[in-house]
Amino acid sequence: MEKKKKLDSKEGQRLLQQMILIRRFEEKSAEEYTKSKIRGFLHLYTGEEAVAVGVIQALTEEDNILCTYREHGHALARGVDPNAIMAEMYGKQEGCSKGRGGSMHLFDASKNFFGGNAIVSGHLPLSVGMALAAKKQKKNNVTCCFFGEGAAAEGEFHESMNLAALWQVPVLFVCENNLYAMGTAIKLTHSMQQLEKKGAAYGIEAAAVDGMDLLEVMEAVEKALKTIKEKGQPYFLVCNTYRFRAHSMFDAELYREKSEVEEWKKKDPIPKFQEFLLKEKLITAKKITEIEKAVDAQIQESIEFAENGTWEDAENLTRFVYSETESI
Amino acid sequence: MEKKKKLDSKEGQRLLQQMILIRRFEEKSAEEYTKSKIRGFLHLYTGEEAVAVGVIQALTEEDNILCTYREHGHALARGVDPNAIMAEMYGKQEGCSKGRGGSMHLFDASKNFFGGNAIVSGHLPLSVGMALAAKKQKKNNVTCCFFGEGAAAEGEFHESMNLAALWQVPVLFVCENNLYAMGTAIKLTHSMQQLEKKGAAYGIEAAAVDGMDLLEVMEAVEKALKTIKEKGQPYFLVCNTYRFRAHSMFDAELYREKSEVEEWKKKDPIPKFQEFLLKEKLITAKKITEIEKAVDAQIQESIEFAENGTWEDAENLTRFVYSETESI
Amino acid sequence: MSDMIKITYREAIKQSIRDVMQKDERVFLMGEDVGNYGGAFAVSKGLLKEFGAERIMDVPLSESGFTGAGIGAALAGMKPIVEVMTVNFSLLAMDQIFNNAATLLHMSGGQLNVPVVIRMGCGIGRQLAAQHSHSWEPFFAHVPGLIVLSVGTHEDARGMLISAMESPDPVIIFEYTFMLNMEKEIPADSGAVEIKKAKVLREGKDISLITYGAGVYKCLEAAEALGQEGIDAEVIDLRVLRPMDEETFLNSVKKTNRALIVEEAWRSVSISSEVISRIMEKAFFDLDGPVERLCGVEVPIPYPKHLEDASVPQVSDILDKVKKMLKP
Amino acid sequence: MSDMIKITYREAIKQSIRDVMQKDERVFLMGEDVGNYGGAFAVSKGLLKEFGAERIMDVPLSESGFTGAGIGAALAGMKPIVEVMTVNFSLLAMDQIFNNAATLLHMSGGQLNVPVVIRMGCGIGRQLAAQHSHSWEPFFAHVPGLIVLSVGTHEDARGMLISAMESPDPVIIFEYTFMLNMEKEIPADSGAVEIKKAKVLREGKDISLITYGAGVYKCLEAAEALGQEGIDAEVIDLRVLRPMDEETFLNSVKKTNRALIVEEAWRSVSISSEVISRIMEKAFFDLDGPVERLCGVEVPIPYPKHLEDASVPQVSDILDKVKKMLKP
Ligand SMILES: Cc1ncc(C[n+]2csc(CCOP(=O)(O)OP(=O)(O)O)c2C)c(N)n1
Ligand SMILES: Cc1ncc(C[n+]2csc(CCOP(=O)(O)OP(=O)(O)O)c2C)c(N)n1
Ligand SMILES: [Mg+2]
Ligand SMILES: [Mg+2]
Repeated sequence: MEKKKKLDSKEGQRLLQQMILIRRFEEKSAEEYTKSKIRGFLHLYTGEEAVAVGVIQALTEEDNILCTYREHGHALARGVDPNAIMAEMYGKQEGCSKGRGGSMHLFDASKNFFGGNAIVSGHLPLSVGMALAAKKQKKNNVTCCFFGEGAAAEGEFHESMNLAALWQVPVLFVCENNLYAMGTAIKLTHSMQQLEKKGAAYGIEAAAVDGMDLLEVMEAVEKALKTIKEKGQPYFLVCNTYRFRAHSMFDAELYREKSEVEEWKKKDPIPKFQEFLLKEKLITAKKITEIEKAVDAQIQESIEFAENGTWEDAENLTRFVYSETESI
Repeated sequence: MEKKKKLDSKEGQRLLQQMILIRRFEEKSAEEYTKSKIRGFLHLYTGEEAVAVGVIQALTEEDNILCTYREHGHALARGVDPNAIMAEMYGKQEGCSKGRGGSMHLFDASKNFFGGNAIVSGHLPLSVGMALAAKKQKKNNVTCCFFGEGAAAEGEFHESMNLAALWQVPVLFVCENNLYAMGTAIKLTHSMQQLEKKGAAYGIEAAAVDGMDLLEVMEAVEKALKTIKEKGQPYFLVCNTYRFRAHSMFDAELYREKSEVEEWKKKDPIPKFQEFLLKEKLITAKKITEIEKAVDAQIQESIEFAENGTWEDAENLTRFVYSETESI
Repeated sequence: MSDMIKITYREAIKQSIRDVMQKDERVFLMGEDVGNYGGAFAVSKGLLKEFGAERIMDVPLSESGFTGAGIGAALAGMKPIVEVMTVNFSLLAMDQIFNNAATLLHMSGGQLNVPVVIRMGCGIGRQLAAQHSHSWEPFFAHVPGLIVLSVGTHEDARGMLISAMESPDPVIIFEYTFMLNMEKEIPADSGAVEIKKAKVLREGKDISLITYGAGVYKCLEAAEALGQEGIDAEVIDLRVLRPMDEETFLNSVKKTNRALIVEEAWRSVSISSEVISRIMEKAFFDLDGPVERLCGVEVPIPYPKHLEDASVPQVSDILDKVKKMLKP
Repeated sequence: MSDMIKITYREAIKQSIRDVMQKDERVFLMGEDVGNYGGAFAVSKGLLKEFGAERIMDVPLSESGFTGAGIGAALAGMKPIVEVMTVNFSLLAMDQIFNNAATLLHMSGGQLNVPVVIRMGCGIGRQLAAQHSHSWEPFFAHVPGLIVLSVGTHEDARGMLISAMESPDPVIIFEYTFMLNMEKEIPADSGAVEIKKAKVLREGKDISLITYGAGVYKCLEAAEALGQEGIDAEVIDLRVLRPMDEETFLNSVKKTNRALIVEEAWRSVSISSEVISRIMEKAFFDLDGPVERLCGVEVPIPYPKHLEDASVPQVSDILDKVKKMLKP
């Protein structure tokens, strides 16, 4: 594969580090959840890391990113400060959304990271609008919108695909098809389960890719971005993947067999990529251990940062309902 | 064509009579509008008659019909009493919706005629639900839902298509593609203008037909109903047509050339069908004149009926907000 | 008097669903994750097994589509219970509820009944942040054609749905997710409840505490505490937010001459505004002082516990307010 | 004082759109039929020619999609004016407005401004029946994060949009379609208006008539007529429905000691409920008698003129009510 050849050791290690960071950061988050340090809904991305990492590595700093409530991985891959993310999940002022949002609402405008959106499909129209703005401003950036296969059943998916194609705006729609919307299997949510076929209904180029394989995702997204830039058109990329853990911390997982989960775990994107790097001699076992250690230290730091963070004064409850500046 | 062979003289004359009735009934309505006898929005179907007549002739009495605000033609083709329709447009108690609805809200439950829906695309989900009920009740009827190509851009179209296919319910979606949504041409509303291609996004069988040709519509709908009944699945039929008149009585028609309208008028479905009947000797010129006279008399009667209708007492303003019976 | 049993709010609702499903074959439950997942909040856990997938229908993320389908099924003779997972997502179904369910009876001149029941989780209290903590009863209470019920007690959790299923008109039922785990005693033979009237839950002579939903137990607790201090508060659960039963609270105010309204919804244009207005209009001369209210603070609900708590009235706020009102 | 000119409400709005488009290149207008059709109510007629299709954008029937796209474009540095043809269709965009536009600033901890202006036609008066005659200001006025303006006069038609465009936060503007053809005099140099305060349009000492939107000219007319009979009514146009300026009407009530609220929206849980509540809370001891209100009758608006007229307060109703209130 062309991509595999291009990948150098440094970049390979960086991507591995990201996936490991996401994995362990979320494991730690789950732990903190059971300790009641984190509350509300907590949706883990475990198993799906290759999608966020594979897509986001291809974006530039100017590109916009919009995600769902299952966005820790994307925020980390984007380079949002892990300390600020953990603090946000703790609800502290030092959080990336000043503690107002929590796990489902990570924002970092300085990184063009636009949430953390918890109404399923509600951010798709926003992404079209951001891309429209870019076109009007004659900017050259892309807006990348992640969402689940469940979201694709909502009317907003249809409207957004049509508007993006009609207006010829640079949006990359990334559908993370993890086969379940909460506990509802895709066969109960979509009459047409090969979601990439929906592209044709709008004249949008589309492809499906193995979302458990980082290299495949990287290759697919490269092609997608090329199409978007060359043709000035949207693109629909379906990443077939799986979440290894429950939908959220409230989920008893009654709707799927343990054996199915175990089957998918064999496709875990992290060992797969690790083996590739080892095989291609782009990394050593020792280096992997170093990465893991560094990641653990970073996560530990984020916990301390969050612990040491401060609570917003309840008197400031109504800040940010309206802007504090008078006009823009 | 098989269909042409099957058509006997009586049936042919009945269908011609329906198209002429719709055409003249609406011309008269427009006249009454300018006299302020009819108010509010009045959306004429002129030019599109072959669609409603062609589709509805194939339905049984048990089949359900849902339409948009452009539904006089469908109501007449369904056999809703022209007197009650005209009285409704006058706002009289004797109207088919007791005068509460006006032109946009014709209802006749006894004919399984469910409106008259004025939120574009709002009735598509209803149609899926009616078909779902039929399936649960093990009835054998079909629910037929008419809507414009503009409506197909709404999220409700997507959700309804998916639900119908997923639940395998007997709905016939009939898209009346008259190329404009108010003043907005289809090229500004759909990135994929061959709407029938959207069927594949849901695994729904779909076809497009020349909606200016009654016989073509009849043939297409026969096939559609056969598919629905045999496979127990929805079907998506796109009827390509054109409205000869303005969107509503408020429309100055700034958005299209007169010449385009004139071009389409050459495809007028009524003379076309009339010629076919004459050519096949299924009708005589004399009989046509008789039909026209009978239609005119019927319309005249409807006007008199409406004129003689009574106004609801303003004291009864709040009737029908809640049911008058206690429980069902 | 019958025996008392201990029951959670969740279990009470589940039993009411089971009752109505057993009683009438036309009843079915449709909603996201009501089946295989067991209900987003485990309310319908076990019902799929008991009633099968035809009657406990998992639906795709398509709030407009499936709510509309529920309305359509009701039009066609079924008696669907539509579960909109939480009120936060109901905006996507608002057009179906307000423009279809609430208007079809009137628009059709009394021909079409819409016996649908729509249940929604509602309210604050689980640190779910801005997009998942809404209390939007006021929207629904504004709309004629709807019957709007608020489940503030365990007896109503056990009975309101049963009664709602007898209504020929659309009923919206708000259930408070925060109360699901709460255990209380109710009569063992609890069942259908009256759904036209508010209810005096505690008699008192010094002040009327008028509330609904999550405010009910808070007011009862406050009333007990006030009793310790010699203040005798009457507590009224509005229960029916539309059409509102004003008689019950007007009689109360005529007796106590003072009233405090307690609600969790945002303050402006709320249920409390309406209650205060009716007291103004019809009991002005009975008042010893202005009616006051404690409402939700007007902010998109923030994630951290202390800010969330500060966003809605707490028992201590009620105590403080009442004391201030009575001992100037 | 500047010269006065005669202008229709429609032309005043059009001029305000033209002004803001000329002043700021980031401004563009998007909505159904705003371009080629000339605006559903001819408000934007001619602007397509003047500004081109990039800045006067016809959009598909996709209320959620294009409103969300407007919000997204605002996030990305543009200043869109989104026209939702009428409030009746806004339910389809409600999720975007309430869950995105109104909450993003807060959820993101102050990072994201949403400087979008959403204009909607609104109200009764053209015999458009139940689905096309809604007055839904109360919904919007309930939601923190939004600024909600009601255009009750020609000066505000000329100026409110101009001022709204300076807001860093989302503004909803209600325009009354019934008033479009109405001609009035305004100063020739009319432009930006203050958008934080209500306005006393007529001073008086006997009673405060508090109103907004289509009630404004009705109340002014009523006040003139009352003046003939020796009753000196003060007329207040609320103008800003959220955040509501209570100071203006409280001061008025403190002077007149009597108030009548006039609004066309349905009575329960309305703007008038909120106004009455605030008077109760803050001017109770200034009242000589209960505040009363005249509101829209709680019915889905029926089609016939006499019933439509009976659905909202008329000048004669105001006269009768005031006289009853003042001369017991
Ligand atoms: C409009 C809306 N409806 C329902 C929900 C509740 N909900 C949250 S996540 C979810 C499943 C979404 O599935 P999918 O889009 O496949 O994303 P995934 O969680 O699998 O990543 C549901 C039903 C919601 N947040 N928003
Ligand atoms: C949700 C909604 N948005 C906008 C309108 C205003 N409107 C009424 S008809 C119409 C055009 C619909 O076009 P199409 O679906 O093609 O049907 P046609 O009128 O051409 O038969 C529009 C925009 C509406 N009634 N409902
Ligand atoms: Mg999923
Ligand atoms: Mg059309």
